[in-house]
Amino acid sequence: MKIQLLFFGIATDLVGENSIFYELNSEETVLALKKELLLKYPKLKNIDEFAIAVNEEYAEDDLVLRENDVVAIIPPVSGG
Amino acid sequence: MKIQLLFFGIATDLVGENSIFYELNSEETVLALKKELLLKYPKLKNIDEFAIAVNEEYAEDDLVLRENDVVAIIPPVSGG
Amino acid sequence: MKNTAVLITSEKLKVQDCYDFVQDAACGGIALFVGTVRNSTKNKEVSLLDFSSYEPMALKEMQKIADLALAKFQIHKIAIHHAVGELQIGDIPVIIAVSSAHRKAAFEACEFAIDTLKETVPIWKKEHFNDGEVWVNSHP
Amino acid sequence: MKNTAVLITSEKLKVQDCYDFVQDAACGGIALFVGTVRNSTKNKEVSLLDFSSYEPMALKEMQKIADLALAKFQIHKIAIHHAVGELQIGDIPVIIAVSSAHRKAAFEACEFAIDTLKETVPIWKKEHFNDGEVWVNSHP
Repeated sequence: MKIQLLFFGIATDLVGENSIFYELNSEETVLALKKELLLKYPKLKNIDEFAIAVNEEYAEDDLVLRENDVVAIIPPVSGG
Repeated sequence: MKIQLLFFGIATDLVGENSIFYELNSEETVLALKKELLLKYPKLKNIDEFAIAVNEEYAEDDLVLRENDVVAIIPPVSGG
Repeated sequence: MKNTAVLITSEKLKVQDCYDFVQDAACGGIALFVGTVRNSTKNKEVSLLDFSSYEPMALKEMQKIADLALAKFQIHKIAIHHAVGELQIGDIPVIIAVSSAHRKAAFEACEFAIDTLKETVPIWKKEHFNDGEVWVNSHP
Repeated sequence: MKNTAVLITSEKLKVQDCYDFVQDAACGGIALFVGTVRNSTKNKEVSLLDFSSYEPMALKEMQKIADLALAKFQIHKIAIHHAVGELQIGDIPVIIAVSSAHRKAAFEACEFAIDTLKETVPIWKKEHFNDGEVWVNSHP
């Protein structure tokens, strides 16, 4: 199943992408995806930590991803 | 000895004056003056309370007044 | 460089004037408080307010507040402007603006300044209603 | 009547716009916080800042803050404006304005809104120096 991944802030620079489509083997949790991403893009370890938003809402680690979800990698925010 | 009395806010309305020269028999304290004023202008009792400023500074009750002091009757302030 | 501005005026107060005074390349934030004339008080409709002051003493007391705010809080600059004369609903009797490197100090100083102004500065407000008028705070 | 305004824009933010939105005949006070770009951070000279956002989500998070402020505090209206793109020293990345009948609630809501915005709203700031650039908060 396919999801869309969005990268912001420092994550864009580290991964070199703004937005990609990404294939998951099965329905999996946010936590599982985070681990996959750190393997696929080891430079993400250079960020202090990052959150995940699914369809424009912050997601807990145990949320299960669905086909066509829009999943954003949210480095520490620094607005204001 | 002579002092100047200034009235502000509701005190102006109650006394009917903005500014008068006032004769003291001798050097006296702010507290003594307050008592005198309440006798001379009984309507001042209609104010919740009032402070006294001498030469543009708030004065304690035990301050002794001097010739030519400018003494202001300060009803409760309500700026802002 | 002067880092306090106190003003009593019968002209309309301008938020931008206070902002421009406190703004500074070294500051990261500006907190402002703008008082505005409400259309009612204790459920009674207000038609206008009339502010009067003991101006030289009021300016001294406002300057004390500004100086004390600079001493107490880590702030850059502070402006305290107060209007006198007749004000209509929505008009601005008072503006406090404070700049600082970090926002917490600006908020604290701004709130300290308006709280203290309302306690110590010799300015008086008469509220006008359709059926009369009253000096605020003055009655038992 | 709409009592919240949230905005993300690449135009210059205007304090007056936020003031005008929250001003109301029933309110006695307006608290504002205006963020400004400082000329230095950790003793290093800043040349400019570049703000980017995940705009649809950032607007949702800003709306949540506005709604929560209305629920938590006795306020009338709240405006939260944030700029994106390149900002120079002295430019305004963020403005929060809150009106209320009584000032305490306006101060509390204003401080709550800026504190929460800095924690939750997906906006990122890159600081540019003469010798490089850094994403703020992002490094261990």
